[in-house]
Amino acid sequence: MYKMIEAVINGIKVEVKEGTTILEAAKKVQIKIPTLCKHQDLPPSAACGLCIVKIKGSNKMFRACCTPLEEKMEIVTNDPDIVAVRRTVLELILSNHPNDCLTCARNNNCELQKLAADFGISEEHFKKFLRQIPKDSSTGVIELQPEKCILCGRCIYVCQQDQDVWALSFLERGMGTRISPAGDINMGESPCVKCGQCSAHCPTGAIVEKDDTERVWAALRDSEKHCVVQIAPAVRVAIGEAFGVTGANFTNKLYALFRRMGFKAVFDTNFAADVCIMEEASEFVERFAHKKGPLPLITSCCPAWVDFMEKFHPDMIEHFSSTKSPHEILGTLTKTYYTEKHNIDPKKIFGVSIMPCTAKKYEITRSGEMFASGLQDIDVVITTRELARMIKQSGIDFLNLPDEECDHMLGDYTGAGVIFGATGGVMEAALRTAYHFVTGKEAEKVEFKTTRGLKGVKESEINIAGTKVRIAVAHGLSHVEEVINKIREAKKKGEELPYHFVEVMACPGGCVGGGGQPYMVCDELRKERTAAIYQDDDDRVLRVSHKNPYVKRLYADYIGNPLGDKAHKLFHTEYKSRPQYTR
Amino acid sequence: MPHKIILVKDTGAVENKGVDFNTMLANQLRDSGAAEKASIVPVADIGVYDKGLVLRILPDNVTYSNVREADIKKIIEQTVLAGKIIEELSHDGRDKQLRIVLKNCGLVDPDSIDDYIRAGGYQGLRKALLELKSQDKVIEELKKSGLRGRGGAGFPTWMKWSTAKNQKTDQKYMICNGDEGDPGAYMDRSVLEGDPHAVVEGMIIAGYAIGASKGYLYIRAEYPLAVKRIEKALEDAREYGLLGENILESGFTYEMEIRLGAGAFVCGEETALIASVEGKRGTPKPRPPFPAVKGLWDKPSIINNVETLAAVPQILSNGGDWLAKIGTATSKGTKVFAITGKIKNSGLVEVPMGITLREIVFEVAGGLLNPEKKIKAVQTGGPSGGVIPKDFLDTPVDYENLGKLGSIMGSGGMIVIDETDCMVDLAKFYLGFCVDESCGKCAPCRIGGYQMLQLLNKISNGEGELADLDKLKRIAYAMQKASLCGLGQTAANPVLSTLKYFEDEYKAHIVNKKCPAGKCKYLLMYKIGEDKCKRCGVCVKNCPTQAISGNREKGFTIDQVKCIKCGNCTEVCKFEAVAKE
Amino acid sequence: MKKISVETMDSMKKEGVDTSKNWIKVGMSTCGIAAGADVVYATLLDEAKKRNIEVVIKKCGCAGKCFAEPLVEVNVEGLPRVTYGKVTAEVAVTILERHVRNKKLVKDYIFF
Amino acid sequence: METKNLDADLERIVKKWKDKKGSLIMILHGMQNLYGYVPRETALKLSQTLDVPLARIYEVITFYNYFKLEPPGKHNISVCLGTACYLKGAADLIDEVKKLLEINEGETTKDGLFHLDVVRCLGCCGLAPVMMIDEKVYGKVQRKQIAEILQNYH
Repeated sequence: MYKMIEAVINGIKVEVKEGTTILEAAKKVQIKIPTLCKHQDLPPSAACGLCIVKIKGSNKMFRACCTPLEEKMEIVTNDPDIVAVRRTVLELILSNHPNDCLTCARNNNCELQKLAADFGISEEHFKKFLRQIPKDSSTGVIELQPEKCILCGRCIYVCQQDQDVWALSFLERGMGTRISPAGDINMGESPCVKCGQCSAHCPTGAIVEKDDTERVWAALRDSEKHCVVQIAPAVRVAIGEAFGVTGANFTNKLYALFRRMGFKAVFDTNFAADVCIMEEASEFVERFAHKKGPLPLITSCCPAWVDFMEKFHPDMIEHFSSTKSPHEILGTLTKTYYTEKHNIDPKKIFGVSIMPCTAKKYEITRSGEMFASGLQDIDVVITTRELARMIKQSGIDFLNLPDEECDHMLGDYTGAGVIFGATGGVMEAALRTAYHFVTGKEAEKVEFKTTRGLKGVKESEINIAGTKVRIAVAHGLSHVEEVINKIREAKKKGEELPYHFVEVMACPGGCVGGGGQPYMVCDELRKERTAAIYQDDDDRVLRVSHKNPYVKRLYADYIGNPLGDKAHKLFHTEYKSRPQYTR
Repeated sequence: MPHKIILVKDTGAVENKGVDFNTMLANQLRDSGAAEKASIVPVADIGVYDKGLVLRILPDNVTYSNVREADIKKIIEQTVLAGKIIEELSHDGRDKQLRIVLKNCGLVDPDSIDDYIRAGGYQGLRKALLELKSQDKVIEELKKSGLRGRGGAGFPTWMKWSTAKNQKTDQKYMICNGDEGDPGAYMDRSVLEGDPHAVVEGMIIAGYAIGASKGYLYIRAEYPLAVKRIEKALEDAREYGLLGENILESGFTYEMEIRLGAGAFVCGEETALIASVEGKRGTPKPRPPFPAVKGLWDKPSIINNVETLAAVPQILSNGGDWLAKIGTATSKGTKVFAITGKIKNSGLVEVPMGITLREIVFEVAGGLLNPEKKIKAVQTGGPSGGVIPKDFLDTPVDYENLGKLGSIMGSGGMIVIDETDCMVDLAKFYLGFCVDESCGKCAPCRIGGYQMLQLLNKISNGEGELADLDKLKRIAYAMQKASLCGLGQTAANPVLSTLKYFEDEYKAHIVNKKCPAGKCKYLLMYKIGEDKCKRCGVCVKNCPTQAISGNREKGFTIDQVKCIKCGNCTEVCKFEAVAKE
Repeated sequence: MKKISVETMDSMKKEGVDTSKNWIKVGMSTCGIAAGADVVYATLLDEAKKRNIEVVIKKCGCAGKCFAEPLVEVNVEGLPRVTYGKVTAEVAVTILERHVRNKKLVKDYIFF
Repeated sequence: METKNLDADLERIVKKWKDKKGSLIMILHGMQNLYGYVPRETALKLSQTLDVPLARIYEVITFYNYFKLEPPGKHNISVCLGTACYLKGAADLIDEVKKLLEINEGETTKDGLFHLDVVRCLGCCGLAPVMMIDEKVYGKVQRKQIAEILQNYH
């Protein structure tokens, strides 16, 4: 049992678990304490100095974000004195921040801007001074504008601790402190894997995704172009947040939206996820049941993970599934299968992927196999956040749109396809089909719940026709290291490998927590988004990929067998060790 | 009667002239037939100041001050010939200094553990381990002594130790903070260099008291000699079995290691220091948890500074009550000050708590560097401290009194300021230091300090407005309240305290565009005095901005707009014709 | 290992620091060295040897009188113990000859 | 840096410290003592040898004033700007050195002869104002003397 603490905040009695901070405790009694550096998802960094409160008996002010509540404490969170200090601190921060709000990617969506508005700051009392640090767009995915950085440290924490990438760091000190890759190289030369968690956690416009919405609008305006679109599973359950709705699934409204925006075909990445499972489950069965190829098989549909592996763990290449990620498969299919069947010149196709992910922007040109159709398979990737902006620009009342259907040929999906969006989903989907491939029967229960949930590494044993399959699901790159090391250790010692099948997603929570998703992600939101995804799975009649009739037709009409020649050409890729980066 | 030596020093006598006096003294000695009985030695310094002619007669070791010509005869007859002391001339030779922490500095060879043991060293450790044989009893002695941390805040040492002692865990750490960063304070360096074993012994005793098995000495990398001497001390202590396994057969095992700082003032802050020992950026962490609960590598850790630890061995060997007899009700023992600035004898002084600032300045440190100038204030506590104006010089020095005056004890920097020093300039110096040394983590300190410095620059450049004073106060308040660590919370103190006592000086800069002390160069005006100018034209050639015009017939003038106040003209003028005002 | 015993410690303490009658101590902390104490120390060692003057020459820490560095404290039997300040190599030699050998104080350099 | 043998030097220092906790700063000190700065190759090697992210190493090097990323000059001038020196005119000394050598604080002359640092307290306040060139301390320095002092260094 936890020890409970009783204290008083602004005269209101509060009872919380021992260790609860003043900030959290205040929230419980409907008191909001402003902060710029504390993010719900992260431990406090105590950098901004805005969340100060008074504790009776001390003439100091304390940071609510990191001061634990103690028995009988009497706290004042807002009095004229505190508000005055907060105002001064806020003005100080603003004096070191450009007034570019109108032309900033975070306009109207910026935590600093919002606080400045709350405090009604209408005059600058302190002389403006800016740090002259150039913008860094070298990754082509993540844009760093250190000038706008308030040094809250969130990006550093996610990059170093959550993701274990160490692309970003604090350099120098005092007024010279800045965020930068180590040793003044640019982001493109750094170990950055483009997961985008930094951009998703940044309170200001200091780190943003590269905005490709203009390219989409341009293509939509171009009458020569045949624009097709696909959405990833995690997008549909998060886009609502940009319009104030959480935990809802907007699949059918999104279909309607895309048509109104001018897309000629509306597909769904979930369909390709079903295809992906056909290939990946086949790979697994080949290696597991027919002993062709090394185990464990490791999933490869997360591009940040692929980049991470190529940079830091190239010895794992042989374990990687060669199946391309779903949106790439769909991209290839639109420029081959779809154009052939509809007699369209593939060159006219402009394929847009709407992803919860920033690394997908990098993936579309990662290697030669991303041009399997003979053209670049996907032309542009935009993130959920960019889509939200496009919706607002389009003037469409998104929440009140009628529901529509997708274009079935490359759109209809099963429950297995949609759960790709959450950690453990790919594994679960693959197991559903692998069970069938191995046994020839359908599993009685399609749910493999041991793969679900937000625990960093989920290990379990699955019984497939009397054979135990040892699996591991890891999300958040810092947890991946654990799994990889176990495999490596066992290999080195010549012992039996600890797993047969491993799923890895770079972002905590999987794609629902992706770096391109709406701001303010935290476990609560990750759970809501995940629940919406599993609800979709639950609601489906078909819940295994191999039963998707359109997938069956695709293989029958066009591809042949999974892992066959054509499948190999269109759906598979290769990996290579990237020049050894030092984290 | 043994041969007498008469040391003579003129300490600023008004009536007598030293040289004549020596002749008179010699003559009278000869006349009294005592020429063979005593020799006269004029000396450079005698440790007594502002007391006219001072004689010290050896080997009697009696000191006479304010000696006049008329006294010579009496001195020869009574003291030189008869060995009697003349009470009315006798100078109260009681040394205002009391050396506890610096006891061995200048006495022992720092590289010799034998010297230290001969001076009574390691007796404190012995008492702790072999007589008291109890962590609680050691802490009890500390409690009795009333020793408070000498690093700045003055937190009772025993309380810290007791907190750490009560933590139940497999590992605790003892850390010595030797990252003395206060510009102008160097007592820690002096102790580490002059009496390293005292620090080592203090560390072992502290380690025993809290239940640590490992100690780290964190020393500034800029102190290579201190590091060398501590290294040697550790080696020798280990060899003697005073460090390492089963110390003095007591069963207590303790190891120590040196870690170097790398030039970051903020690492004087406990949590920043811990981060630095861990090999990370020295950025402070929020407290709680306090290091005594969760410190180095998340284990309970105690950090004491060098001066505190150096006092510990003697507290143990002499008993806590011994120290408690020295000092004031709340501040026990002595404090070492590094006194510099416009003072005659800059150096380290160790004085009992409760002594007045006036005594320190005029009696211990020899008074002002230039006695013609007036003292304006004394700054204590370094960059986190404040100024104490001359009206408060009679305040007894202890933690509480300094606090009441808006300053602090700090690590013991003491700067004497005379009328030629500008308070705006001084505030700028200290604030500039803190801005340079801010770790950059928290916004109030990082940006607040910078903005205040800009405002001070504006004022000293003659561009200040009265509203700037309010802005300074507003930022200072926010920094005090909203900064994460001590550095930011106190960085504005020098500004606030100079503003409190010398607001007029600020206003002179702002309203009259004048620096009363003549220090702020943008408020100075260089002028060529017609009467002194010989029209040689050297100043014209040396002016980097061609601000001086004129010719040999008409004379030269300085264009105040073009002048960048570099002072070259004053320097090159042989006739002192260029004056600044 | 030559562990020290409590008894040895006690007897050493009784003897005290200065076991010889004639000695010279040179303040050798950073401030002293900056002012030239290392040269003074070396000169004393060299010259005492060269001139056959028997005296123990030791280094010690800083006595705090920074304004008067380098400081040399001299104790010679029959003379009071004095501290010389602002000592140079030449003065060091004079101290050896005049103070230590001839038992006369070196004027103008005595500080305490 | 004629006799630089980075691998051997680093190996020796790392060997001494590798098994001790939190030894990064001590190893960096070791390298800087040898070379006068921390060469980039060292940081890279160190990262691999110690399995410490390069970012962590740079975070540390750039945080502490003591560590340098550029090779120092042949002679290093440190002018003390501690309180005592400041009050006694050290700022003028800095201006003079800057003027004479045409460099700023933290910079090295084009010929690599001199590097200028401003330091906080060399611990000889009794000699204020103080400047140090390499290991030699100059006390009670006057502005006019600087040109002469600098001429002793080639």
